[in-house]
Amino acid sequence: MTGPPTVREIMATFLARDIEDGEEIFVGTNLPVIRAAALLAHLHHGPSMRVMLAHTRTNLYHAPVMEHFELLADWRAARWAEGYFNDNDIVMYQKSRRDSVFFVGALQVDPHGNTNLIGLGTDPRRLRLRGPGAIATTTNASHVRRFYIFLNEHSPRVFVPRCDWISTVGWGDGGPDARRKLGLPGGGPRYCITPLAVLDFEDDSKRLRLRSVHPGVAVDEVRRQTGFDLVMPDHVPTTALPGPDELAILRTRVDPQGLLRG
Amino acid sequence: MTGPPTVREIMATFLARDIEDGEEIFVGTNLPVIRAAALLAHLHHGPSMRVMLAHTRTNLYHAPVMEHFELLADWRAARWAEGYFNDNDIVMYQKSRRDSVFFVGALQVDPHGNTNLIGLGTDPRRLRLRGPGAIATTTNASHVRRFYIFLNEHSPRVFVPRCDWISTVGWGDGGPDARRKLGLPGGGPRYCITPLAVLDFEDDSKRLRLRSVHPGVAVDEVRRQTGFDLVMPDHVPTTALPGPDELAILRTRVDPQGLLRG
Amino acid sequence: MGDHASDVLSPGVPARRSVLVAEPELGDWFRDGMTIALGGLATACHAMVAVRHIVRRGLRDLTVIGSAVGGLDVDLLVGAGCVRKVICPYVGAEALASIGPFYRAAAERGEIEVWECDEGQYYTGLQAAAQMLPFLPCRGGVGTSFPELNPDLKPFRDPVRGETLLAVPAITPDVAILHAAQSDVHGNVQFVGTGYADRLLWRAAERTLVQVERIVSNEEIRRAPERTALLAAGVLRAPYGAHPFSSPGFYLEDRAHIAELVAAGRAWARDRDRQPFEAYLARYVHGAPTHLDYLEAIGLRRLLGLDEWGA
Amino acid sequence: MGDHASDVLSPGVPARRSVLVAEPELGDWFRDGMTIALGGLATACHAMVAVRHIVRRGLRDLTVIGSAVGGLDVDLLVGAGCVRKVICPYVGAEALASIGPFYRAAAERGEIEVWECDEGQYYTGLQAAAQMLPFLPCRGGVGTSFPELNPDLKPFRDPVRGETLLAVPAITPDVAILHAAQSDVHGNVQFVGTGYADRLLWRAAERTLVQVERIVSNEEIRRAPERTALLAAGVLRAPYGAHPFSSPGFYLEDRAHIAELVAAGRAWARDRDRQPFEAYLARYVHGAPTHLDYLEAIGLRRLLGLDEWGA
Repeated sequence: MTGPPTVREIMATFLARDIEDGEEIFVGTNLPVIRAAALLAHLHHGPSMRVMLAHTRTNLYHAPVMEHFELLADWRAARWAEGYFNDNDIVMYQKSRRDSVFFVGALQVDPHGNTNLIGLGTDPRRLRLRGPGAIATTTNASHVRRFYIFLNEHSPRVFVPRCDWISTVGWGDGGPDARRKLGLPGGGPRYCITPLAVLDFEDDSKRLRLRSVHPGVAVDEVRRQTGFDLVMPDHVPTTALPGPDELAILRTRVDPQGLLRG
Repeated sequence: MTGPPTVREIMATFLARDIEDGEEIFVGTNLPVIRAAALLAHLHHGPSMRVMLAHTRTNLYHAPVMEHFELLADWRAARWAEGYFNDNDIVMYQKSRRDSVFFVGALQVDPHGNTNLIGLGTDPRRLRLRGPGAIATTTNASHVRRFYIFLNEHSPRVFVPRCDWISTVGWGDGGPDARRKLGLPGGGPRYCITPLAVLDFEDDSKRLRLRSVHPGVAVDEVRRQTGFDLVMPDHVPTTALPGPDELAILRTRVDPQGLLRG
Repeated sequence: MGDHASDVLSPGVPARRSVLVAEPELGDWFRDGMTIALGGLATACHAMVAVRHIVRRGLRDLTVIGSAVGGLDVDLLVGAGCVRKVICPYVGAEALASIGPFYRAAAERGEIEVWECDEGQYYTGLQAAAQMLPFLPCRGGVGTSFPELNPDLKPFRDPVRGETLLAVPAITPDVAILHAAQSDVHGNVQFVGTGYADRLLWRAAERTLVQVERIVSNEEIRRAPERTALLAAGVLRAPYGAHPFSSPGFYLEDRAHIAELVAAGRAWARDRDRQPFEAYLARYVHGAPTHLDYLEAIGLRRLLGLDEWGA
Repeated sequence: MGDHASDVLSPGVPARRSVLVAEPELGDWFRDGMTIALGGLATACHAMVAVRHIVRRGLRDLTVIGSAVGGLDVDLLVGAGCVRKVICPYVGAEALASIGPFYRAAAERGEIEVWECDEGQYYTGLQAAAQMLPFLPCRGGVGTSFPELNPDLKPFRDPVRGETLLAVPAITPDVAILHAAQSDVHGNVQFVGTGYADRLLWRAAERTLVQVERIVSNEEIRRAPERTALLAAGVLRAPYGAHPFSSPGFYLEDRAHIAELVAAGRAWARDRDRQPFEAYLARYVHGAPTHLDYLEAIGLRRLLGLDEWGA
């Protein structure tokens, strides 16, 4: 447990630092980095966060070690529950999500952070690759305080000039009022986190911009692995490393299983 | 407990006989005849009725004697509950009401069974008499399987050629397709029960028709106390009396308090 | 007020937030012109500590969203002159007052605006707010006078099957004030009974303040998480806080007290005699600056006589 | 089947109706071309006795409404050729199968119609059915490809504020099939846990059949009425009836069995090799004509090894 931070630990820490106390977050199951980010934020600086786990709302601030539950509906994860929630109430009552932050995955991302979980191909009746479906991403991304685009792959297959289909709106056609013009009340995507880098959105154009590269990643590699031109600042820093307290919480309480170190 | 049936017992029995086993009914609080009708139907021939009481669903078929609870929210009435219901779910989820029958009161009733609970007077900002409000009658009367108009007074003040305001639709402008034309899925009003008589609706015109007079009431009295011409059949029978089994259930189990005999 | 045991054990660690509100802090929750939703139903579970606070402060121009079967909590606010507009499908106390006398008089005299609605339209508007939608459609009211009485209820053709429905705009309370059985200090509120439509008022409102009969530990909340109904932004400990109305599992309505209020209302409605109501306010509102003062004015003997199953 | 004690005591009195369904009576519930909603969520609480019944009968042209995070119950029905159209925002088993292989293959080959939606649109359509409305509006999907992928999702201007929203037509299941913890013989169904969105499927459907782990007395239901979630039109006693999926409070998912099904699906999807799936069906569906036969095919040792907290 004493090695240098892994890329996944760095990604989780970056996300955790961006989540504020009092915010609501869903602890993912199938995505270890998102799960770790949510729990790290909660245990490190978010004692009053609303932590949603297996359709329950809970608070794990005093939990010494968090087990990992791999499946969304594993009922054992509900043992800390303070309240139960029906799935439809969670999705339909978006006003209750006004302090919520959310994560969106994608088969494709375009320069304005619009994403595709539907599939690849142009004939909707015969997609070349049928995606898993949008789940609740479309509605949640329209309403929540802000969201993050989280990707397990950084390649020109994913970062495309134009998505085959758009299942969640990022910054639409671009510009800071793109979402307002569509009437979407949520704050939109703030960052896109990949195994290579952190991207944000340029203020005026709301185009994806390189914000930092993870340790050992060259700016040129990011450029090469992105299928369109990112906005490039003059200076690209390295993504910050976890502090000792953060690493200790990750390795002893959040992820003793080593999902982020495997 | 051996006297002849009272008018209120006759009214309750008429209604009870019209309610079928398996139907859903709300046990009223402030209206003793409706309360008695619901419970009599349930105890006499409706063992599988869904009986709603104080925002709970229950089954009282084996209850030996029913207490009377005067107020809708008297929580003691919930002690037989099989399930709880939120008030908004009851009103909003009208599909769950497709086996439900309902009662509507009124300040005014017009010849097609449209009713007014809003108030009297033509200036909506300054009603001459402000009514109690529509409560849930408008939405329920639009959707439930059928409803009954129940009146504590039979007079030309109540039976008017035209309501000042309409809060629930009966048969609209008249005719059997009046409700269909408005898109209202519920079955509409079947009977109007008053202290003098039972009225129904003529098949073709859907105008109010005298169906029976209660014992001791003359047809002419009904005519005089109605502010428009009722459809008059050649022969007007007397409203049927409760049978001995019905009277026994009323007096020993449903209404030992004598609310219908006072 | 982080009172979790472990916070005491680990003094350097930031504490989980308490949302307990002390009675003097109620002032921060309300101001003139607000839209305030009142929970409970009919003669039960109205948040009367908060209601009396509003009357005591003499707030004005409120839009009051009563519960769907609105109680005399609405009537008290109307009588005290706090209200500009009422959104409520009924105001009264059933057998104890078939209609709220202050409400009736104020409506007939044109002193308040009545946003005419039935429960279906009322809940549809709250549901729209809870879903962050500008409107939702409802069918109840098609063919009636409601669109004429309330131009906010707008007939339109549905874009799918072309049926005529009413569009109800979102009804968004600035604050919802509710009364419940119990909560922990973090705002996990649990009812005895159904909770009426209080969950929806919470879902629709910008902020929700909940009075509770008792504060319980977080561990007790976790013992029955299926009972947790909502997460309050503020919790006020208020035993007997629904008085003179009932609180399921705790006490029945106080019929003598309600009769006193109704009589005061009728004197005003019939004879424009305001003296009985002024005496009522002097005794129970202005003369009782805190909830405990109020309960003392009611008296221990009366309060303990309101139990649901007592002899 | 009126089994209430008092019915025995008073033989002349009509009995309260039992809604218990015996397994051979399942045939009355389903026919070709129906719209069937499947309860549960992801890897939990799918009504697998009813699903296998449908496969065994070889029903055709079904419209299947999967749960909002649809499981491999949908995939099994697609693989067996029962399905014409799928209404579901996701079909898969998360880490055990990121997407249902039969579903993916059938969609890519144009063998099924996919009613493209996200959870917000999906729930909006069910909510419309439950409210007896022709449509309800939702915001999720504005600015996306959904209206192009699914012409039933129709952009329109809201009649109140003029915003662009999507109109979602009512989604009305002919039958909803759910799996729950317990019920009495009268259909009072109680879950362990949240019940996912099963209440809404019940509200929207014409009829609802619920499998339960156990039948309990009406008195036990009344002991905790706040847990009663819905009133079923039919109740089938089906211990282990969600297998190979989990049932909260009773057992975990059977990962080995799920892997067997997924492997059969992948053989078909990748290589058009139907043999593994035919073997699966022969063993677990056609070769096991009743639920007890199925459980014997799984084996006692395997079933009792699925407990949530066991060693």
